[in-house]
Amino acid sequence: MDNMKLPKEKVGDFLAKLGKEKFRVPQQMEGSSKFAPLNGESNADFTLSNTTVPPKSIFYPQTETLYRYNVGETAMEAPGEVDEMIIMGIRPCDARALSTVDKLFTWDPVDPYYKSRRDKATMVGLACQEPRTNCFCTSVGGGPASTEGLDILMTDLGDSYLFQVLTEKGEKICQEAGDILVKSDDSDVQAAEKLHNDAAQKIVRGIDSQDIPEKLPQLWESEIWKKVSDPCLGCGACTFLCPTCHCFDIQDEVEGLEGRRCRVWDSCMFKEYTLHTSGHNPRPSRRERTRNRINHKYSYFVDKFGVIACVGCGRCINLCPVNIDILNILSQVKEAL
Amino acid sequence: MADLEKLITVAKETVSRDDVKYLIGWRQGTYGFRVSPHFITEPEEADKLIFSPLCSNNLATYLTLVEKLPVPRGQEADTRKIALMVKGCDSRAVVQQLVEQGIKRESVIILGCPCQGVVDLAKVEEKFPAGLEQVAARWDDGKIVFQFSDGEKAVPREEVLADKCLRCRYPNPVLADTLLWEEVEAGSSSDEYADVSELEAKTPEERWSFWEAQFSSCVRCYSCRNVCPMCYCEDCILDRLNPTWVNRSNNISENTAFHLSRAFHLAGRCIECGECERVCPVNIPIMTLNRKLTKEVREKFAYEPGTDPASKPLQASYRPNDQENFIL
Amino acid sequence: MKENPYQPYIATIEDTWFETVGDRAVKTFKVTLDDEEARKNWSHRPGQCAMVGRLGIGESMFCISCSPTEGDFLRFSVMRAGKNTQGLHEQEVGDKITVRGPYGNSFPLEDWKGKHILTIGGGIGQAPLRPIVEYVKANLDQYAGLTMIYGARTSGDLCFKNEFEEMAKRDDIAAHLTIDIEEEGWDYNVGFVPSMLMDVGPSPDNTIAITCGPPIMIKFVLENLKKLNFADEQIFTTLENRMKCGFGKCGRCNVGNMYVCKDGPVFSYAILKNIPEASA
Amino acid sequence: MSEQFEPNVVAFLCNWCSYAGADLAGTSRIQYPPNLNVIRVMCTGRINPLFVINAFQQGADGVLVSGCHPGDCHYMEGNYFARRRFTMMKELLDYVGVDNKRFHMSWVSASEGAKWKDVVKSTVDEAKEVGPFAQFQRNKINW
Repeated sequence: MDNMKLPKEKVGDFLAKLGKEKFRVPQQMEGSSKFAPLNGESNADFTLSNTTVPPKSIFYPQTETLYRYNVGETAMEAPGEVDEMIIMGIRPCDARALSTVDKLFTWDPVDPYYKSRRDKATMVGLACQEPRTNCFCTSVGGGPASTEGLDILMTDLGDSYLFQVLTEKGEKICQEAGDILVKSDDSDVQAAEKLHNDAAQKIVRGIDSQDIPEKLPQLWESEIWKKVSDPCLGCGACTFLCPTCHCFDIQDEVEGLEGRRCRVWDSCMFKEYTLHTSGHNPRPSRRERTRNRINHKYSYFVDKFGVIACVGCGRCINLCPVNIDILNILSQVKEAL
Repeated sequence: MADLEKLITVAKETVSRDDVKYLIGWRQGTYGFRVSPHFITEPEEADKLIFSPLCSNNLATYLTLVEKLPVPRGQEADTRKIALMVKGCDSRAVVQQLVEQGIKRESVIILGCPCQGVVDLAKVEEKFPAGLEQVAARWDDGKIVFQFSDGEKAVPREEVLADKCLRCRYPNPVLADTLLWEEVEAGSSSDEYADVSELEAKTPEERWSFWEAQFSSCVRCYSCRNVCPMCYCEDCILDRLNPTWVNRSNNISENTAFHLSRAFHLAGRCIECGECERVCPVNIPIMTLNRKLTKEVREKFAYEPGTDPASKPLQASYRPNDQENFIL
Repeated sequence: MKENPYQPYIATIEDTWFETVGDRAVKTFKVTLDDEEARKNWSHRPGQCAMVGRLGIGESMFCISCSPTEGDFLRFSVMRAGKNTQGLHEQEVGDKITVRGPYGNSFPLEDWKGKHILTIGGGIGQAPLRPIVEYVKANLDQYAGLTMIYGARTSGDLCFKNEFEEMAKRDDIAAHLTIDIEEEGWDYNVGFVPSMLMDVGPSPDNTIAITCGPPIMIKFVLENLKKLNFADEQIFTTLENRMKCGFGKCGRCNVGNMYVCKDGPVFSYAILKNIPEASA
Repeated sequence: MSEQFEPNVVAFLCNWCSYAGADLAGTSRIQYPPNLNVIRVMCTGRINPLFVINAFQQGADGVLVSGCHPGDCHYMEGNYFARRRFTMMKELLDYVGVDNKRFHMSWVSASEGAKWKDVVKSTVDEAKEVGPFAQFQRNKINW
């Protein structure tokens, strides 16, 4: 399909035409930003860089009911099907993160909750033009205009958005939008490509990730783990707000006679994440937990699924209260190798 | 004035002592205005130590954060001291930990750093967007001077200092084994709890809608809990499952219960270092909640935590004539 | 397995009894799945695990402590330790519990045909070994032999004691029971499991050794097996870790790059010794 | 709503004074509102302030904590500690917007059956006045 253009003054029409209730868009909330349904009051903000809370929260919410039941009875009822969604304005790194996590959630057996949401979603990405200081997508296989995991890639051309249609799902959106979208020509694509290249040039941080996956486990007893984890507070900021972190806990919650079994985000940086009932903890201190986090992202996940479970969004660096910097850890790893 | 040379010399001496396990100070972070806690076991590592308006971290939290791992059979427990650099507010945390017997006096060496206030990173980054370049800073007579590679930029302290520092009444360590340089003048700062009063003046409905929005955005990463030097229970109620005090699901009910429990557990213990609010990734004004209780504690019980090593914890003591006009 | 892997089957407790008593009592449950279809489709192999729990309390991972050769039911031996196990201990015959699974790999008993099987268990660690014992017992003609070493702190801490005593009487199976400290009325051996292993002194020829028990016991058992010239490939164990999902999604049970729930729980020592996290 | 709202009030009573006081009110046939769910504890000092939060989470419209008068505690000083705690808890609840009328504390001795009636009446009346609690109870959450 041809590339299309959405004039900025038509964004409102576009949202209305496709059905506002379908959209999940980046929004600035109280003190943070996240993807949320478009409603009367909230406004899509496509100028936001990466949202504080990554869009994984749409597909894999922090709290998700697996099934409901009444205490004392045996019937279980899973929540109903989700409706179709359009995720508009997702950054390429976050989209890549989802296609990374897909590998795990569709690993046998398939996770039905995650999968059904993924199937129902059309991903309209927005190419980055102003990467932030701690963005390093280009080091881990991505880029400010990476198309992986996207159905449409939008590029801000100033007075309009260029829609580069990548999949059938994307095509469907364009067809539905009808004449709200206008045809684009080659010059638009050239302009977009230039913007994409310029953006890639603006990325200042990075690491050569080659060799790391194979060699990381060799540093098991290295001193660096103690050193980098000393300041760690053991909080979940890095993992909860990481777009590829996917660990969860399953809990039964009961109110009166109504109960549910739900899953909630969990973090490998928490003490009780691996704590056995006997009191034994295979990862007793922050050193082991930090080591596991880095190893999982840069080695174990690669062994299992062939990709690094880090997309270089820089959230963990930006949000760490004590400046634990994954790039700094990796460069120490490189030195030690 | 902060004397870096003195600081490094003392740190080297301290960390060379046989009875010192390690020393905790600050060093320049990996980019921009960031600063990271610096753990030192060897004297030469002390050269990286800094003390500047960027050193917000309250290092007292590491006294209680360190895991007590089982001692392998045949080995003896390491009882060496931990040396710690503290600002005025940080020292209050140490004092309160001592008051509560969370730590032992003989297990810490306190190196006091009289402080002229640390910056609020958000305020700084609004003025100077953070780049990769590591920027140092220093105090200079009512101004904060940022040292960029292409020159220095001075900003009036009021514009970039953290709110807690603008109303600071304890710039000098309350307790220290060594004071690294002369005390700074306490200045005329007073604390009228304007932020708290502002909220108090509203109706309950308005207050709830304010907090409802705040608590809803919480992701329960527990940074606020973990960074807090006073949150050091080995078995936190938030982690417990049997009984489950607060469910793990994220919704307004559990989030409110979490925030109220956390705030209440700090009643009469919060030393107002503001770390919880600083570390919150979704910028919940946690101190506005904590300060309500500090205000009440000060007004109703004339108690200020972390100021007197000889005092008793507020909630572990009472006076028969404590006011009780709310009781039916 | 169900379409929604998170949704468990409802099972009814057919029979239940205490193996040991005390604070950390072990209670065994014999359960059958309520759904006939599910019962027909359920197939597990020795070594596999299942998530067992109660609606309203929670679920935990337990090894299935029976062999499919025993019949159309499942057995779980549960030590009372936390919230979920306490919840299970409160259940009696006729009560409903939730079961999902089976999860994980299993002991390659097919590959072991013709070999001599040696199990070395300690305490509740015998539970995952029991299905092997039962399986081999049922197919004894296909194996070169079966030797069991099982110990616990006291005779009161021994699980499946009656079964052992019966087997000890048989000529075609060698069953060695031991307790750590001398006790009045105890007719069997006294001493730690690793030293018992040395006393028995099994030959490594054509033998597979499977061990499970407390970490400290495993450590010395491994040392002693090496002394007896067992090769790494001849030694197997089964691991446990905290688990939530049971099929490689929730993340926590990994040992190095292996998920215990999916790649395990059964590992040969030849594999484990190369994972730094496991050797610790 | 045609039916009058009847609040659900959770009352934590100490075993030695307030519970006995409530008992006395009963045996003396003193009438008081039946909206109370009484939870007996050994001492007000045993009441974790988180019980109050939890009560609200589980659907209480009001909470009452009642114990011995200062100086009368069976355990000498339990109520003094409780007084400090609930002084702060009341302020905290009010500050986040839980109406002051929803949480009360009282001293009721074993002989004060009549006072118990007054305390219950005013607690229930105030909870009625502010209506059903609709802030952070669990059943408000859409599972």
